[in-house]
Amino acid sequence: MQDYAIEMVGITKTFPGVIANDKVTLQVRDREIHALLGENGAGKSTLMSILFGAYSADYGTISLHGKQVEIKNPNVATELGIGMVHQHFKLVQNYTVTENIVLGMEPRKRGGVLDLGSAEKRVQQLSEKYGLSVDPKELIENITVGQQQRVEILKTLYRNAKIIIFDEPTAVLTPQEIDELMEILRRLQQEGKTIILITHKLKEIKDVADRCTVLRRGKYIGTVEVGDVSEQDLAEMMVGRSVKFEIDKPEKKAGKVVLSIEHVTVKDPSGFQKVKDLSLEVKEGQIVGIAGVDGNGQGELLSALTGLSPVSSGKIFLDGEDITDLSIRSRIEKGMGYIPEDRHKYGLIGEFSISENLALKNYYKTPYSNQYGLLNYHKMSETADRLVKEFDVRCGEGSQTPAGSLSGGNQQKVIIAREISLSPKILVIAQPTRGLDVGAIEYIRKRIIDERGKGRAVLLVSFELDEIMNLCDRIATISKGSIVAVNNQNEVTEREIGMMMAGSRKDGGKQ
Amino acid sequence: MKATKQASLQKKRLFQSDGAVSVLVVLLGFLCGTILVALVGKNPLNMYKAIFQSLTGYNIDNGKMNVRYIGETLNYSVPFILCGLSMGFANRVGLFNIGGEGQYIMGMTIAQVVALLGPQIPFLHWVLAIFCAILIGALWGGVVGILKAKYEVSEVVSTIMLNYIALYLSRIICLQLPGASTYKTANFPETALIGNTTFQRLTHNSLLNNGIFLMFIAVILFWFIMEKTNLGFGMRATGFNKEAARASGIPVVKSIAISMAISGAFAGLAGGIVALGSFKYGRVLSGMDNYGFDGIAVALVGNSTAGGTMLAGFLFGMLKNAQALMQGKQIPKEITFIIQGLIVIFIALRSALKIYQEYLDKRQLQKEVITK
Amino acid sequence: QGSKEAAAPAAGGKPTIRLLTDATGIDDKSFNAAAWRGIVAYYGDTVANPTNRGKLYDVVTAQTQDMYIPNLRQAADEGYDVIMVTGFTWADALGEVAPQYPDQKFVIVDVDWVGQPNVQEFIYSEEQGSYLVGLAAALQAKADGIADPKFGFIGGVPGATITKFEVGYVQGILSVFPNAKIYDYYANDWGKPELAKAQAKNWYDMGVYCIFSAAGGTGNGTIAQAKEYRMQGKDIWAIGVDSDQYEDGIYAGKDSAVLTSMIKRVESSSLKVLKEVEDGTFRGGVVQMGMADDGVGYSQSNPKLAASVVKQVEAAKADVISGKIKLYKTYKEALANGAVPAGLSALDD
Amino acid sequence: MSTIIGMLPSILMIVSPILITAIGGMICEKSGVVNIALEGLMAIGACTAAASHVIMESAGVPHSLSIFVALFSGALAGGLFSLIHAVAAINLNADQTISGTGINLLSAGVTIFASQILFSADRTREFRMGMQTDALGIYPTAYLAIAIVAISWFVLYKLPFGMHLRACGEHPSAAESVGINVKKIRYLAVFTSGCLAGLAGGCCVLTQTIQYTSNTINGRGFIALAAVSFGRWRPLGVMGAAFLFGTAQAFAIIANNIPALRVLPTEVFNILPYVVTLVALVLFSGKNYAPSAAGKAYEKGAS
Ligand SMILES: Nc1ncnc2c1ncn2[C@@H]1O[C@H](COP(=O)(O)OP(=O)(O)OP(=O)(O)O)[C@@H](O)[C@H]1O
Ligand SMILES: Nc1ncnc2c1ncn2[C@@H]1O[C@H](COP(=O)(O)OP(=O)(O)OP(=O)(O)O)[C@@H](O)[C@H]1O
Ligand SMILES: [Mg+2]
Ligand SMILES: [Mg+2]
Repeated sequence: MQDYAIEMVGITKTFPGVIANDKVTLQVRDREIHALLGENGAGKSTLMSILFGAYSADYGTISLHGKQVEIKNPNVATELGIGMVHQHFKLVQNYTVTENIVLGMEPRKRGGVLDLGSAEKRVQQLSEKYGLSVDPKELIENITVGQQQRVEILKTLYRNAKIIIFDEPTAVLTPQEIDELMEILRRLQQEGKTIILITHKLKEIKDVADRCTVLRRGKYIGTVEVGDVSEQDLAEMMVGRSVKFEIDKPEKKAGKVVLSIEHVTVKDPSGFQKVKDLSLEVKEGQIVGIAGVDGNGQGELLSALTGLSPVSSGKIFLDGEDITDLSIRSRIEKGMGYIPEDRHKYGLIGEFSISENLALKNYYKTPYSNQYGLLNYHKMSETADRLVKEFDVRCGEGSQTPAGSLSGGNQQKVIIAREISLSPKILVIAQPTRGLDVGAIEYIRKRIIDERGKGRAVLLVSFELDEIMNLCDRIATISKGSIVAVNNQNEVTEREIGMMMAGSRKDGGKQ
Repeated sequence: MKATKQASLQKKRLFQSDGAVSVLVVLLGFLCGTILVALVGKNPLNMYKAIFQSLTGYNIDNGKMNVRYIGETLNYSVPFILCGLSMGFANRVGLFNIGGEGQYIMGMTIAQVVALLGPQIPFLHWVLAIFCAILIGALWGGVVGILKAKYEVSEVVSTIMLNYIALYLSRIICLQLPGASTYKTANFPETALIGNTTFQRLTHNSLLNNGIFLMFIAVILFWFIMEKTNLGFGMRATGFNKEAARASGIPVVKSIAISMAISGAFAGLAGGIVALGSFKYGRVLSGMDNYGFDGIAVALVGNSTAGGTMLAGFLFGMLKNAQALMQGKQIPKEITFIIQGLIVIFIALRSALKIYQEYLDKRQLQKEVITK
Repeated sequence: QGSKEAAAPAAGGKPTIRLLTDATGIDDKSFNAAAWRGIVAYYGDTVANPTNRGKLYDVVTAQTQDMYIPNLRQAADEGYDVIMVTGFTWADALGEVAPQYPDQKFVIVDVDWVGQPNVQEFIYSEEQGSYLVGLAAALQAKADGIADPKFGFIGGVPGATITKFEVGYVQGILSVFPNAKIYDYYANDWGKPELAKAQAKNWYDMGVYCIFSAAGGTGNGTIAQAKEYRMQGKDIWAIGVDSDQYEDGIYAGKDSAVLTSMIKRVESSSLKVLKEVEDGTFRGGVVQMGMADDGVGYSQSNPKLAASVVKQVEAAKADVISGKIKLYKTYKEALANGAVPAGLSALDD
Repeated sequence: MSTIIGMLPSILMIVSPILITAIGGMICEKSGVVNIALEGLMAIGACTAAASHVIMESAGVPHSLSIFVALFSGALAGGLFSLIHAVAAINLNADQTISGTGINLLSAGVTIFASQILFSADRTREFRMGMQTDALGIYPTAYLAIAIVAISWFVLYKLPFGMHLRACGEHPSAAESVGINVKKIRYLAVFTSGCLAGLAGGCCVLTQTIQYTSNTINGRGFIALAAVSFGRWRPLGVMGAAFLFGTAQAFAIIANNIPALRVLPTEVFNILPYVVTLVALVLFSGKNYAPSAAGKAYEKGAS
């Protein structure tokens, strides 16, 4: 019997209505990088939350170095030397880097008073030792996502973690940042840490992991030596069938300009220019992608386009008409479709039924309302039933299912069904496949290509470069609120875009 | 549509049905009240006799029937229900209207002004007075909505302030009215009153008046606006998820302002009805009637729906009418406040039952996993 | 109309009575408390131990004013021999209900305009008692050797009844110090003691010698402030209202900050009415309760009230009864006769 | 101006209970729980303090000890009642306005009911001597209030505990992930706010009047609630808000003594503090400073 650093056996965890882990086994050797692979909802985060003490398992045992332990809460995990970098960062936005790192284990002066000074010094030391540069005094809300991730890593190091769990750490990073992260992982391994890496990205597994455990729908599928298998093998283990990676994208000639953004500047409430003098055009039958690292003005640009927030200067034209000062509703009526990044916050009303959500943008018009403002629920569900079928939305009670009870992929399908059914002239899309499983991703990408085929203009914002590369005809790279360059898809490489995302072409590559 | 959805859910899980929970909660409240009464050495039976009498008019002790008690219970319910609708409407749009009291006071005040100064044309006179009461209530609530929507002033804070402003403003205004002494104005002309002789005959001279029709209309309007119109659709969307509603082009600022105005209109109507229905003269207030505050509890018990709020309002009206009967039987009237308070606190059980249901679901699944 | 649900419960020949009060209830230390005291006393009970409560007499408090009429009708239905209400806010409700129950006996205090044959209305001459306490305060100041004393009056919500207090009080002071400075303040509320307390402190700091508050719960603030200042050795006073508030003012041993109280004996109304009902001599109409009838008076409980002062006040009392001293019931009238200064906040109706 | 300074002791008397309550409300919201039950909790504290003071006074307990115990029991009673809110809001994930409203309703009944049992009256018996002022005419409650402001600032911003508490109100799952017991801290915060509201109720009744009645609190708890958001959830801000309100109220009292102002209806001055607060709110509006997780239920392990 081998001595594993971590051994989780027969772990079962149920949530109301869901079996998240079904007798899962995970065996991690000391000082290895162990990948945990699985589709969305496969139960990876749940398993790790159990290891970290955030959840307790219904059944099953956990042993560290052969000794059985009971991890009742994150404190116990910390004492046992387990640290976790969460999928959704657990950082308090209006606290400083240092405050976040030391939170829960603060150094104290005499009398128990906070000693932030020595905390800062300690953070500085740690960040130098592991090459994780951050400004200890900066507020979290003011730093990039990549830096926030470093703060999360520093948090585990500050707690002397021997075992560090990374839950989908690369989803929000640029290729360069991903490279850096892989470097960091290797360095941590050299320093004697054991690492569990959760990811969908097979390339990364091949890149750094020693072994890989695969989960599917809450069940343990198997553990393999990464060196012995191909990416294709891993993918099939994960999905349970053979998958293809490429999307068919027929050639399409772009038509006239539909959306034209001219010298737009957007400021945040404190007056800081989030989008600077930005110009861009999107034509009929064309998908324009905006590539860039999260937090470089994409959100603000989309808000300005859709009317969620005002521009401070510049003009936006839709089909030749100035829409800069129009309300959100008028823009929708003029043909602006929008698939937001945060579907829970902006896309859907969880308490409403699918049918009501599908009518959310035109409920006040015929045939859903008559001239006296009375609603016609019958018409709504008629249309909804059709769309639910057409877009293959899987739901318990048909179009009357509350949208909040759907899974992420199906929620996204509802939003896409709504936007597409409105036949917009321009479809503005942000992160359409974030957090979805392979099946849903394939379907949604196909739908976007179909829209392009129908001659619609599409503006796509994504932080995932392969999505941009796969879908777009033209790629605009954004950095610090400005477009660095606009290229045809076949004229640039991922690597070049990665360089531009870091702002290299304009001001010398400082991130 | 909605109804069928709810029906199917109800079949599945009885205790997740809000109606069933409300009934349970009310029973629990009474149970605690009963225990308390017994603890202080009084006979809880007397409490129930009083409640029974206020509900049916039947006096168990002497076997006599007097329908007037039914009339009074209904009449007391009217302001409770309307103030409940006021709170409930705002609640559905995601707002917390603590300002029902101020809106009620303003409605009352303006109804009195119009009753004394308006044209004494039968029917038209009281209709105008009620209309103005609704309007001022809407204004008093709408201001809050605008402050909230435009300046992000918390509606909780602004409504608290506006309640006091309304109280003293009402005094200033009423003291200027014809025949005003420091506690009342001259009597209203007959044309301003909303009494109903048929009701008076039927209910043995209770104060029940045309206000009850207005209340029913208000309940129906509440339901109709919320569930049947696209205005209500937008408001419900705003209440559930303001950001998503805004991103979908729903004019959220307008929704908030309009909903606070409608909310205020209900409370204003309550003020108008009490002024013209329960009194024959204008009152110069020296304190609050508290219907606005009680409306918060009514809406919570009624789960902010039209029907639920109406039933909860009847409950509160019934308890109010029972107060005097209870005191006659030496049961302290405070017991009714304690019961009301407990009922509202027990509403928290709604979420507790949800937690319990989830726990059951989980156990079920665990069993499946084990036996598999 | 006016059918009775129950026969009058006759027990030992004593009549039955129900007291209906406004929201403040029978512990208001004002007319409700006094009316209750009278009722309880009539049956030989004590307030602390009301043995016959629920059998011969009881009380119902109305939470809001729209409960007045229903509560009156309910009481009438239940067949009490007599129903008593206190305070002018009940006048209109009673005016409406009384004619509908012509056989029911009603009593109201502080009102003289209901005018129904089955309603006995008690009206008290508060100005007379207030005159005496004003006089007492002024004389006490003189006895203390204060050359130019100032005086204060704090009212609850302004109105005709409270105006009688203020006008009488001011007349009493001016009869001793014709040029005395008099401050007055209305809190517009019966339940905000902190306003009265802050104002009282303010005035005492400005050199006011004595403050009379006729302000319900608000007036408690004045007494609280006076206690504190007397405790600190300051020579200032508060004057109680309605009942003898000497006890309320006690801050140490037998020392009370309440120099005297303007007493309004509403209990005599209860007693009088119950006796008349028992004798079968009850009659509707207005009953004026003045000093002559011992309806109003002042308290001598505080031993610090100088004997000389008491003597003079007693003399004045005789003059008030005999009519030698002319007192006014309204501010307008008093002003017209130069009995009080202009600029007070008193309102006449 | 000099009159306003002369009024300072009175302003302090009026402001102290509001300020103490508001600081409690602020701490509670900082931890992520909104407490609209402040009004009811003040009433419960006031009733308890008044009742225990009266009882001890007549039992011959020395005055200062009696005051101290009265305040303590008022605080304790407020704290205990606030646990109802804590259970509902923290364990049952109930809508936080519901249990708050429930407590407000309940307190109206419970305090009077208790008085009836203890004193056979709708109010507590009057005590002889409330709190005493110092040589400057200022009550200890004023120093207490200011000390509470200072302590709350120190604890919230200088102690690890405060950092934990604020984290619970901003991002509870982040706090949980570093081993902070969110439920425990929220319980503590709710209990603290209950204690402070109860204490404030005691201060109110022992400095401003001579007994507890159903009118004693009269909306102060709601004013405190307003002060929390007007003060932008910062100790000093809350203090400023409470003082603005108190000063406006004091001005209304002084204005009565200024002949030129007596031409106005007296109600105008009653309105003044509320209008001032409302106008100030609009003038200083703009950003929402509320803790991001305030008012939201938190389930352990949720992301
Ligand atoms: N707190 C919870 N309550 C109910 N269901 C949950 C909860 N957490 C997770 N689940 C469900 O458990 C299943 C496993 O979820 P988990 O987050 O572990 O998946 P994952 O493999 O990490 O997926 P992803 O790639 O999306 O992060 C999913 O169906 C999810 O919806
Ligand atoms: N923390 C949570 N608490 C409660 N419910 C949750 C939680 N996380 C997820 N769920 C619920 O679990 C279900 C699955 O959610 P999730 O977004 O993980 O779906 P998924 O399994 O990834 O689905 P898809 O394959 O469509 O992407 C949904 O009903 C969601 O609302
Ligand atoms: Mg998922
Ligand atoms: Mg996950």
